[in-house]
Amino acid sequence: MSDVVQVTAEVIATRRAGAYHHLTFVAPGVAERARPGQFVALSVGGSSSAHLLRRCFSIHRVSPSGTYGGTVDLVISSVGPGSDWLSTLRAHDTTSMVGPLGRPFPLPKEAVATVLVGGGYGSAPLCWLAETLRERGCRVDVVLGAATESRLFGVGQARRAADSVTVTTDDGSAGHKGWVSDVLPALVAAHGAAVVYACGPMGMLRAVTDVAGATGAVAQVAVEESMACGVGVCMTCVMPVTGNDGVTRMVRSCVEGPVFRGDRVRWDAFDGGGCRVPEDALGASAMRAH
Amino acid sequence: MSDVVQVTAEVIATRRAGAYHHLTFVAPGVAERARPGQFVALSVGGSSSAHLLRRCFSIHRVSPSGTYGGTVDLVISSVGPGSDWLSTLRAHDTTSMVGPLGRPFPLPKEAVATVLVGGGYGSAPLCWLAETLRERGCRVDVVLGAATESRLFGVGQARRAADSVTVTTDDGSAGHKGWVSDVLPALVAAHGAAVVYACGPMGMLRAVTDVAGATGAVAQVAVEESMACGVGVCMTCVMPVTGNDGVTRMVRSCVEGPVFRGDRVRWDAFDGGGCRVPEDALGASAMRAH
Amino acid sequence: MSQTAGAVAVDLSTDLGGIRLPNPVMTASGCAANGKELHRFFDVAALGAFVTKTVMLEPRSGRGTPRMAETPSGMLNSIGLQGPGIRAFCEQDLPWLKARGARVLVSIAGGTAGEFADVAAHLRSSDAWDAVVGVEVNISCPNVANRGQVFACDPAASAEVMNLVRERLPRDTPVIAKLSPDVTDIVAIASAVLGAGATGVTMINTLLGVVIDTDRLRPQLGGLTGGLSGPAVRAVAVRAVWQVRAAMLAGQVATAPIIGVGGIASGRDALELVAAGASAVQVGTITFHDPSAPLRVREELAALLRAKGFARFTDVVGIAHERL
Amino acid sequence: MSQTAGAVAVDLSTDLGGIRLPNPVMTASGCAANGKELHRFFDVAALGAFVTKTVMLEPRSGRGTPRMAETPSGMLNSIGLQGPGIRAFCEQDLPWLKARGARVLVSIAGGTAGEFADVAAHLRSSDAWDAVVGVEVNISCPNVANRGQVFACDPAASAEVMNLVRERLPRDTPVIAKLSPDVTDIVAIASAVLGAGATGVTMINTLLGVVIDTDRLRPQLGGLTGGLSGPAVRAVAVRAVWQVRAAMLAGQVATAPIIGVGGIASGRDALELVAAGASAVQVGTITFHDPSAPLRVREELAALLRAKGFARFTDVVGIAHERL
Ligand SMILES: Cc1cc2nc3c(=O)[nH]c(=O)nc-3n(C[C@H](O)[C@H](O)[C@H](O)COP(=O)(O)OP(=O)(O)OC[C@H]3O[C@@H](n4cnc5c(N)ncnc54)[C@H](O)[C@@H]3O)c2cc1C
Ligand SMILES: Cc1cc2nc3c(=O)[nH]c(=O)nc-3n(C[C@H](O)[C@H](O)[C@H](O)COP(=O)(O)OP(=O)(O)OC[C@H]3O[C@@H](n4cnc5c(N)ncnc54)[C@H](O)[C@@H]3O)c2cc1C
Ligand SMILES: Cc1cc2nc3c(=O)[nH]c(=O)nc-3n(C[C@H](O)[C@H](O)[C@H](O)COP(=O)(O)O)c2cc1C
Ligand SMILES: Cc1cc2nc3c(=O)[nH]c(=O)nc-3n(C[C@H](O)[C@H](O)[C@H](O)COP(=O)(O)O)c2cc1C
Ligand code: FES
Ligand code: FES
Repeated sequence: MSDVVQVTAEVIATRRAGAYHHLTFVAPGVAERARPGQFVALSVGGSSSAHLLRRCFSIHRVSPSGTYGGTVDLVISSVGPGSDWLSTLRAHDTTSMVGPLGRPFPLPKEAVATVLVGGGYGSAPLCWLAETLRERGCRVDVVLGAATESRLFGVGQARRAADSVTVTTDDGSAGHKGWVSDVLPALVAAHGAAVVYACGPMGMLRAVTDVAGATGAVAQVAVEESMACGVGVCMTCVMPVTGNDGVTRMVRSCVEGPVFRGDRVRWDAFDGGGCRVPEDALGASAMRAH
Repeated sequence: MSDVVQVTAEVIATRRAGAYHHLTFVAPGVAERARPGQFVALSVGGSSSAHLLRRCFSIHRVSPSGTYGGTVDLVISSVGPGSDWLSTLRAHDTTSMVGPLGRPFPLPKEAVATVLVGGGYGSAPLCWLAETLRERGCRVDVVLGAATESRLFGVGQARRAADSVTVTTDDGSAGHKGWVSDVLPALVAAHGAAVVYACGPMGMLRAVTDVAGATGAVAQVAVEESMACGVGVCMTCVMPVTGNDGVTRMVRSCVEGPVFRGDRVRWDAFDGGGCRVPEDALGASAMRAH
Repeated sequence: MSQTAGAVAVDLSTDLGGIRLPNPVMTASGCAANGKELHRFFDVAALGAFVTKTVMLEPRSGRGTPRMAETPSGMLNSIGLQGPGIRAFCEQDLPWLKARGARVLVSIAGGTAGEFADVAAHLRSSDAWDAVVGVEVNISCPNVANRGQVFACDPAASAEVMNLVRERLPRDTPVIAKLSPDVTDIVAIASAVLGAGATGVTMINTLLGVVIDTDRLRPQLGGLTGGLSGPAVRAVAVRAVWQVRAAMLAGQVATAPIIGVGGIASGRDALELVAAGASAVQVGTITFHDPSAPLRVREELAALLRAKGFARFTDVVGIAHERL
Repeated sequence: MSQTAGAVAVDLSTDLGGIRLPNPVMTASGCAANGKELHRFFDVAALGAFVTKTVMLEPRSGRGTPRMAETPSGMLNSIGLQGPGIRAFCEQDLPWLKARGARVLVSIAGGTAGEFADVAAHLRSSDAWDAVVGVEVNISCPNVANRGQVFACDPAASAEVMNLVRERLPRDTPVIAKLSPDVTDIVAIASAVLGAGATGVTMINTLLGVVIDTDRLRPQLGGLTGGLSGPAVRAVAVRAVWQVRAAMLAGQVATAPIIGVGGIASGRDALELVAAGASAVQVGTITFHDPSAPLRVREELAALLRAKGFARFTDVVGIAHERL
C-alpha cells in the first residue's frame, strides 16, 4: 500500500517555459517516493467536471522536502481541454494527484556512458535522470529535439546537468536543423554508450531504438499511450511488448511501463493513430474466433 | 431582439451577507434593461462543466453605469453544486449571463400604499423595488422573514429605502418570533395597502395571497419554479395559473412570470415537492386519454 | 479565422428528400418552443429549418412538476407533450414562423395511428402550409392501443403510422420518422418506416431514464420516468446514425436522408453525427445552456469544414464509413 | 459527522441469493482488474465483494488501440475482454484474492453457451473456489452462432446460457446474469434468465456507442463501436433497476436480488440505485477517476443512511416504490 499515494495537490508556482506551462505542486508523499521516469495522474476540470479521466504527466523533478513539504514539478503542453484547464491553474488552486506511477528508468549498475534523448516535452524527466546518472558516475550526453525552438524544453538545465547537450529542431530555429536521429549515431558511438534513454513521440522512440540496436546499446524508452486510469485497472493503455520468454503480450504501459526496452516493443504493429494486435500475440487467436 | 442579452459577466466584488454570498458582476447590457422582479440565468461549473442547466437568480439591484460599465448584483444562497460553484467565484472570474429575464413587478399607476414581503433571500429584489415605488410616491412598508437571523437579507438597506421595516424569524433570533404572515395583516390594514408584493418560498407566497385577499389588496408574488432554460423554450417551469378568461393553464413561470397575481395561482395544486395539473386545466383531459 | 467568412466559403446546403435547405442545422423538437423565444437571440430564418414542438390533435396541459432533473452532462425531462393542439398551432405558431421567413419542419404525434393522420391532415390544410418543408413524425410516444408501449419500439406500429401520415400529405412533402434509441435493433425500425413511405429518419429521441430524489427517496420527476438528453447521450446518437447509415451502404435498408440529433453542443459535435451519416443535424438540450446555440453550431460547423478544406457540406456526410 | 462511525452504526449487510455479504458495495467487472492494483489504495477484503474482470476459456489479447474515448461525464471503451483465460485466472488471480480474504464474484463469458459452461466448470474445480461468493455471467458479449448479436439481446439465447452455467455449479452458488440496457424490453430478458435458474441480475452493462475522431474523420476506437459508461448513463441504470423491481413487485417476474451498476460516483448515487431496487451496487468507471472510489462509496453510503436514520441497509432497498 505504500508505493503510491492519492493526495490533494496545491499549485505553488506556475511559469511559462517556451510553449509549455511549468507547474510546481505541493504533493505530500509523491515527491518522497518518486524516481526518474515515473509519472502522476491528475484530475481535471474541478468539482463540476465533465471530464472523468485523469491526465498523465511525467514527473519533471521533485524536491522531497521544502518549505511546504515535498513538491512535484510538471511540464504541461496545452493540447486539449484537460491540459488547457491545468495550464490555467493559479497559485493555491488544487487538484487531485495520484502518484508516483509506473516503472522508472532502470539505472545501470556500472558507471557506463549514456545518451539521453528528449523530444518536445519528452525532455521533462531527463534532467533529473541525468543528475541521477551522473551521481552514479555515468557519462551523460543529452540530445533535445523539437519541431521548433519554443517547443524545446530544459536546454539550460540540461547544460548544467550533462556532459554535453545537442539541440535539433525540425525548422532549424535552434541547434541543428533536423531530427534527433540525425545526430544520435555519432553521439552513441563517440563514447561507446551502453544505454540510450529516450522520451518523446512514438516515431522518435522507434528511431532511437533502431540507432541503439545498430551500435549494440540498450534503448530504454518511455512511451505515452492514451491512459484512462494510469493505475492498471482499465486495460486501455496496452501495447504489444515481447517478454523474456519471446512471447508478445498486450501489456499495460501504465504499470509495466511507461519505460520499456526499445527492442521489446513491437513497433511493426503501430500505425497512424493506433496499434494493431500482432497475429502472434498471446490471445490473438481467441479474438479471431469471436 | 433587444429586451434580453447574453454576455460574459465578470465578477468585480464578492462579500458575505449573513448566510449568503453577495456578488457584483459587470454585465454590459443587462443592467440597462433590467427592472425590479426580473432575474438572470447564469451558467455554472466553468468550461469543463458537467452542469448543463443555467441557474436563475433574482436581480438584487443594478447600476447601469459605473467605472466598469453596467453592473448587476446578486444574492446567492449556497444549496447545491451550482450555487456552491458561484459562491466560490473570485474577482475577475467570469461566467455567462443571460438577462434580464421574466416580467418585472407591475408598478401601480397611482401613489398607493404598498407592503413588500421577503422570505430569506427572497428579499433580494425588494430594496430596489421599494426605491422605485417611493420614487412614484407610494408608501412602502417592508416585512422581512427568515428561519434565523443569518438568513435574513437586506434589513439595513430596507431601513434606508422604506417607510418601515418589520423583521420576523422562526427562532426569534431577530425581530418578532414567528412568520411574516403573523405581522402582515396589521401592516396591510394600517395604511390600507393596495398592493402586497412578495418574494420567497411557495408557502409564504400562498399565505401572503390569503392575507391580501382578505383585505382586498392585490398580491403580486414572485415565484421560484425549477427552471431548465429560463428563456421560455423547455416547458419545465410551468405552474397552473388562471387567466382573465377564467381558464387555468400550465404557464411558464420564466416568461409569463416569475411575478404573478397571487389570486390567479392555483395554490390548491401544489403539494410537497411538486405541482399537479388541476383537472379543469386546459388540456388536462387530453392527458387522461394518453 | 472569421467564422462568417467560413460560412460564406463553404456550400452548406443539403437535401432533405427532395427539399433543398440552405444549411443543415435545425433546432430539435421541444427544445426551441415554436420560435418566438429564440428569435430574441437569433433570426430563426437563419437555420436550415426550425423544428417545432411536437403537436397533437387537442390542447395538452402536459404533466405535473417537477418536470426535470439535471444529470451529469445531461438532463431528464417529462414534459408530457404540452401544447396548444394542431388547430391553434396552425392559426398562431405556423403563421408567425412563416412571417419570419423560417423553413418549418413540423413535429406531430398521436395516441393512435389515426390521430397522427388527423394531425397531418389539419396541418396540410393550414394557410401557412407553404412554410412547411417537411413533417417530422414523433413516433416515440405511447401507443394507446398497445398498453402504452411507444410506437417506435415496434416495427409494425411504426410502419402503420407512417403509412397513414403519408396518405394525408402531398407526395413531395418529406415525411421524417423520429426514432427512439430504446430498442434492440434500430435498423429494423428504420427499415420498417422507410418501407412504409418515410422520406427519412431522425435519430435519436431521448433515452428512457429515472432519477431518484435521494432526499425524499422517491422518483424526482412528477411523471416518474423521463427522457435523457444532452451531451451525455451523444455517443449513442452517433452509434444509431452509424448503424443505419452502414445498413444503407450495405444495401440492407433503402438509402434515405438521416437527421442526426443527440448531445450536439458545438460544430465539432455536429460533425461527429454528419461524418457518421447525418445529412442534417438538430441542436436540442444545449439550447437551454446557450440560447444562441443553434446558430453558433451552424457557424462553428462551417468554420470547421472550411479549415479542413471541404468546399461542400455534402462531401462530409457519412465520410467516416469510407475511412475504416 | 464521522463516516467511520456511520459504517459501524448502520447494518450494511445484504443478501445475495442466500449468501450474506457484510456490505453491498462491489467493484464492477473490468473496472478493477483482478485486485492487486486497487489493493495499493484500499483493502480489497473491505468490499462486499470483489468482481473480477470477465474471464473466458482461453487467453485473449483484447482489441487494438485506441481502446477508449472520453465522452461528457463518461467514456467509451472497447477492450475486447482481454484476459488470461480461466486456467491462469484460477492459478494466479483467484488464489491471490483468496489470500487477501476477499469475497469474489467471478465474471465469466463465452462465445457460445457451451463455452460459458466450460468456464464455469473450470472455476468450480479451482482450489480457491471457497473464495467465490457467486458467479456473474456476462451475457453482454457477442454470440458466435447468432451473427455476433449479443446474448443479452435475445431472451432465448440468454436463458440457454444460464441453464448450462447453472448445471455446472453447486445449487447454493449465486449465479447472477449481467444484462445489457440495449434492448427494447429489459424486463423480458430479466424474466428469461430468472426463469432459467439465475439467482439474480446485474444491471447495467455499457450502452453501445460510437465516437468519431473529428480530426481524422473516422471512428476513434480501434474496435469501431464501444461501451458507454460513467455518470452519463446513471439515469438509464436507475431506470432498468426500477423497471425490473417494479415487475417483481407486480408479480410479473420472480423476486430476486438485483445488483445495480452504472454511473455510481458517490454514496448518494449508490442510494439512487438502491432506492430503485438494488440489493447491492457496483462501482465502475469512476474508479479510473478515483482509485479509492469503491471504498469511499461504501463509507458515504453508510454515512448517508445513518444521517437519514436508517438502521439497516436492507430497509432502503426498493424504498422508492413505496413512495410513489
Ligand atoms: C505516461 C505519460 C506521460 C506524459 N507526460 C506528459 C508531460 O510531461 N507533458 C505533457 O504535456 N503531456 C504529457 N503526457 C500527455 C498528456 O497526458 C496528454 O497531453 C493529456 O492527457 C491530454 O489531455 P487533454 O484533455 O488536454 O487532451 P485530449 O486530447 O482532449 O484528451 C482526451 C483524452 O485522451 C488522452 N490523451 C490525449 N493525448 C494523449 C497523449 N499524448 N498521451 C496520453 N493520453 C492522451 C487524455 O488523457 C484524455 O483521456 C503524458 C502522457 C502519458 C501517458
Ligand atoms: C426566478 C428565480 C429567482 C431566484 N432567485 C434566487 C436568488 O436571488 N438567490 C438564490 O440564492 N436563489 C435564487 N433562486 C434559486 C436558485 O436558482 C437555486 O437555488 C439554484 O438554481 C440551485 O442550484 P444548485 O445547483 O446549487 O442546486 P441543485 O438543487 O443541485 O440544483 C439542481 C437543479 O434544480 C434547480 N433548482 C434547485 N433549487 C431550485 C430553486 N429553489 N428554484 C429554482 N430552481 C432550482 C437548479 O436550477 C438546477 O437545475 C431563484 C430561482 C428562480 C427560478
Ligand atoms: C425538454 C425536452 C423536450 C422535448 N420534447 C420533444 C418533443 O416534443 N418531441 C420530440 O420529438 N422530441 C422532444 N425532445 C427530444 C429532442 O428533440 C431530442 O431528440 C433529444 O433531446 C436529443 O437531443 P439533444 O441531446 O440535443 O437534446 C425533447 C427534449 C427535451 C430535453
Ligand atoms: C474499461 C471497461 C471495461 C469493462 N469490462 C467489463 C467486463 O469485462 N465485463 C463486464 O461485465 N462489464 C465490463 N464493463 C462494464 C462495467 O462493469 C459496468 O457494467 C459499466 O461500466 C457501467 O458501470 P459504470 O458506469 O459504473 O462504469 C467494463 C466497463 C469499462 C468502462
Ligand atoms: S491506464 Fe488503465 S490500465 Fe493502464
Ligand atoms: S425555464 Fe424553460 S420554459 Fe421556463
